[in-house]
Amino acid sequence: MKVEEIRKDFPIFQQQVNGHPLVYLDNAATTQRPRQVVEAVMRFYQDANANVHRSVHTMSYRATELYEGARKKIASFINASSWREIVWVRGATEGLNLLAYSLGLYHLREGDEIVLTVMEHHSNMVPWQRIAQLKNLRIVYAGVTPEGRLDIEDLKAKISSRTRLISVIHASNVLGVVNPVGEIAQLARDAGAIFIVDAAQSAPHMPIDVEAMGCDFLVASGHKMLGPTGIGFLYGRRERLEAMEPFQSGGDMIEHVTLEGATWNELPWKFEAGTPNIAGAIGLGAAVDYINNVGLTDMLEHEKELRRYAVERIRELGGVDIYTPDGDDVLGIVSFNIHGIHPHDVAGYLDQCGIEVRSGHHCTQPLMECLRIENAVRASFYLYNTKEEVDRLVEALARVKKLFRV
Amino acid sequence: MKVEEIRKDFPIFQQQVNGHPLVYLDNAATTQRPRQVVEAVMRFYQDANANVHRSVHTMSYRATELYEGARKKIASFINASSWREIVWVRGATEGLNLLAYSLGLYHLREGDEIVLTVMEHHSNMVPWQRIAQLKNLRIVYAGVTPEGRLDIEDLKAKISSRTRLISVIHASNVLGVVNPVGEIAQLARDAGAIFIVDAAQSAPHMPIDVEAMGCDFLVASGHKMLGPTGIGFLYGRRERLEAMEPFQSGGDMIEHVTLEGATWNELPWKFEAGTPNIAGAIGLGAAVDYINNVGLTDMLEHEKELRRYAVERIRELGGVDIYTPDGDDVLGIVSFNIHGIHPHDVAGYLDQCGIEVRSGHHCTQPLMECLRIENAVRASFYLYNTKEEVDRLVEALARVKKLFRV
Amino acid sequence: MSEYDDVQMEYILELYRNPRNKGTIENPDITHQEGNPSCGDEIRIDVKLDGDRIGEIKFSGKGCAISQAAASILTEMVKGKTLEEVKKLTKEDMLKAIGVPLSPIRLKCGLLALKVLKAGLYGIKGWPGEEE
Amino acid sequence: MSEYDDVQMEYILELYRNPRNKGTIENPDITHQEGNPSCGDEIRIDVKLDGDRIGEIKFSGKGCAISQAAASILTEMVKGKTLEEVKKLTKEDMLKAIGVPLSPIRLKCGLLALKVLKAGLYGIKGWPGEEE
Ligand SMILES: Cc1ncc(COP(=O)(O)O)c(C=O)c1O
Ligand SMILES: Cc1ncc(COP(=O)(O)O)c(C=O)c1O
Repeated sequence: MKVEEIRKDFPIFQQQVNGHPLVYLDNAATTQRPRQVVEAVMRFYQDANANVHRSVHTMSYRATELYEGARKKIASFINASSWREIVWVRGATEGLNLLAYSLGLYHLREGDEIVLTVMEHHSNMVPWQRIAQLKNLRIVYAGVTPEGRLDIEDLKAKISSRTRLISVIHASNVLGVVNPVGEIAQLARDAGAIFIVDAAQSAPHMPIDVEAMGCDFLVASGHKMLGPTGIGFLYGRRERLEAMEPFQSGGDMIEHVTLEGATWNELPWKFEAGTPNIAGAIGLGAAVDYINNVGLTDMLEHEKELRRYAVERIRELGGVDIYTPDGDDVLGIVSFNIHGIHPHDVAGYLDQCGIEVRSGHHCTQPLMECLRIENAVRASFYLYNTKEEVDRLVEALARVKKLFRV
Repeated sequence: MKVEEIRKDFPIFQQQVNGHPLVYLDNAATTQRPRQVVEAVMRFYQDANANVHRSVHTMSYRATELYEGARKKIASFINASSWREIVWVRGATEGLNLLAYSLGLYHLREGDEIVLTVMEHHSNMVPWQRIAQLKNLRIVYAGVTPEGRLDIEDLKAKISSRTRLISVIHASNVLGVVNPVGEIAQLARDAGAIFIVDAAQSAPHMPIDVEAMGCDFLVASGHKMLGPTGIGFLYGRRERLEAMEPFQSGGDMIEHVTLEGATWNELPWKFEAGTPNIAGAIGLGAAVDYINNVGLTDMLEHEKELRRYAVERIRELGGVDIYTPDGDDVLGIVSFNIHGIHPHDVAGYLDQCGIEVRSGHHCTQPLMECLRIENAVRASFYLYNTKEEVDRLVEALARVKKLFRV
Repeated sequence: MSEYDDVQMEYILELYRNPRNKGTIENPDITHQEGNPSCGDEIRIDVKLDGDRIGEIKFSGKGCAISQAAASILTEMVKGKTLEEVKKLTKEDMLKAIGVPLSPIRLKCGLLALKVLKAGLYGIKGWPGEEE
Repeated sequence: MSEYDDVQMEYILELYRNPRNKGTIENPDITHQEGNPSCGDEIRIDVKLDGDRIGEIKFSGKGCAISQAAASILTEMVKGKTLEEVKKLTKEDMLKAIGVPLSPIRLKCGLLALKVLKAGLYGIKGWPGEEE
């Protein structure tokens, strides 16, 4: 993989931040966009800008072709059996809310149980908590092992005859570990439960095959995979989507409306109410093209290598806790704390050096509680990061330790 | 207003469509974007691209400043008393779904009545129908008068002691008429009902003052007012928003999360779950700047003038039904049918001439039923349209009449 | 050249104003109705089988000149054909039968009748050829 | 020059490690706790009034060096002041009292204590000066 060539596609790396060349290591929050993505968005606005589906005119036709073409790219990116199984949403959060509302309000019943894990992002926890409260459902959580992996035995123990739904983070945004979703899919099938995968952190970094995985639903966010903000996708197995009630309603998703009620459009439009983020979808299609061109497998190897190198060098500093486990099942994320320095102070200092990392609870307060911390520093890598950038990170960490006399 | 100058800001008008210069008259579906908007989006991606709120680093700070700055522009655009009353949504449809879910699930009770009108867009009808079914609410509809205006006497008659919510389209996307929302706000207050205004078709074209109007909530879509796709806003009176339960949940909208439940962030973030459409919000801010620069009052006069001219000339053709009433309370929209030609055939022919209009039911099937039609042709104007374009429209209509021998 | 060419239009208009096989069948073996939600056009097709062949076929519904003319053409075309033969009919076959070149935006109008017929006969959903 | 300048840091660090007025008050007249949801920092301030003046004041909670140092500085600063005087304290007053120039991303850390105090005393929500 030619990282130097790749970096040329990202004009943002010509920036200085606080007087230093930008080192962007907050990719698990959101990634940068290559010019190919921004240009696809611009081209849409300049050549084909119109609303989709509704109007009998050439502009609308062009917009619809681009928009539905992008959907097909997503379908093949995750090996869905049809583009009808891809629903555009704002991001992973909206995808999970769609599922919580539609399944929760219409398909789950009092006493039904939902299995989650304590390492879920708030987006895969709070929507279920709220629907559980409305409908008197019960949520049970599988724990994590001391070394920071999903406790699969605990998850098995949490599945009961009342389990109707299992929803699991594919790759943890804090620990970086990839959970064994294929195995969990089998457990779900055995239990007759719906299985949902939160792929917000995996889809950008590793090949996904929903057919092989055997999940019923999967969500991801475009802005975490080189795409624009405000767009993401929900994959749903066709039979599941057919049987499911819509989430939002309004224009486009209807077949026929009277004052008394309405019938629904075909898949996937049944789940897409109102004018969608057309430019966003087209941009995400371009992002997927970009990723396919580079090659996910190479990207993954590169990011894991950066993680291994970073973990090694950070560990050498001494006086650090690293929460990310070691292993080949861990993506390009390292979360850590330096003894005696609050993570915000670390992040704030790094920022002064032009190095952007995340500090905080990473929208995973329950996981933080498990790890017995309040928050942590996180560096997360993507295709355009380099070993030299890791070196700059580590050198800055050494300086902040000196500054804080720890 | 210097239309020729304005047109230079819209590169799309350099296009040919089917061999003719583009005449874009489908503005009620979506508008074109000036380069200032597209450039604001690009600049964000190139200079400040990061996630908002969450990270302690300069990139994130820049993104947050731009994003929250755009919110303030919206607040002053509609004269909200605080930026905390502006919630970003995908568009009017999501705004109305947010209200239907949050108010419907948590605040309305069996037997409560909702007053709508038969001229609502599906987006302000179907969400209420669905929540009414879930919660056993009753929906009543105010009708339209024969000349195509809201029947305000009928609306008064539909308000009862059980009325809890009134939701009304501000300007009809088919008829172009502006409804007397100030008067309805007073009726709602007298009835102790929540009052919602669907401003999708008004906010882009006429000054809005939510304080003077006296509504509780108001929604609009960015893509109908020169902004990007995938972004819009919900205004909510502060006390209402404070008292209301969130809609979607997940990252950003929480204060504290445990395995048992969560508490909510401050306004407006309580209603914004997950990574928002940051670039979209910034682009919509730029669109509002553009509109403010041109001046809404001048725009409105220009568009009304085009409507008057178009109605006059279309009427002269003979053999047409025009559904848009005459009057100063009508925006730049004209909906019509030519006797003996299906509206799709009209729109299809116009498209061959490079003229883009909409044909169909315009997401208002119940209104179509009222008008005793299935669908109609609609031409809708915006600041960049000209009288010459209306002439081209009318000449093409004359030709299609000849072709169809009517 | 397009569907709005004067001569081409003549042909479409003639079928629009005087369609073949317009109407309904009492006690049909197969009846199916479907619309195009984005425009409101709807077509219903009734079929009476003759063994494994299309015996009688009628269409009803509403729509633009092109969708109605296409329904007329399709019903003429499949009369007497076996179900196997009809199943093999492609999007391209239909467009060829219409004869008039359609601009991309009108393809759905031209293909609606075929979509309805296939959905009625075999439960095939979606526009022909669109599913992969 | 910034909060990470060596000399400046000395001052912040000293207050972070040895804050003044850290703790809680039994039976306080006013107690208020608030956090910064985006980072998880939380500060609680307890006040015992002396007429219309701040008598005793203590803070507790958790957070970064800057938020903790700022809380220490603020509590020192307002002790003995009247409620009217405290109400007039602006964002700028607070930043000046901190002395160390904060980069924009750390403003919230530096202002959290003032926010909590104002919310506790007057129910003023939001960051000072941010509301219009
Ligand atoms: C694992 C995981 N799930 C869900 C989300 C939510 O994604 P978004 O904010 O794009 O909706 C994130 C990102 O913050 C994440 O890391
Ligand atoms: C009056 C009215 N309300 C609501 C909508 C829905 O807007 P959107 O599709 O942007 O959500 C529209 C536009 O189609 C409209 O015209």
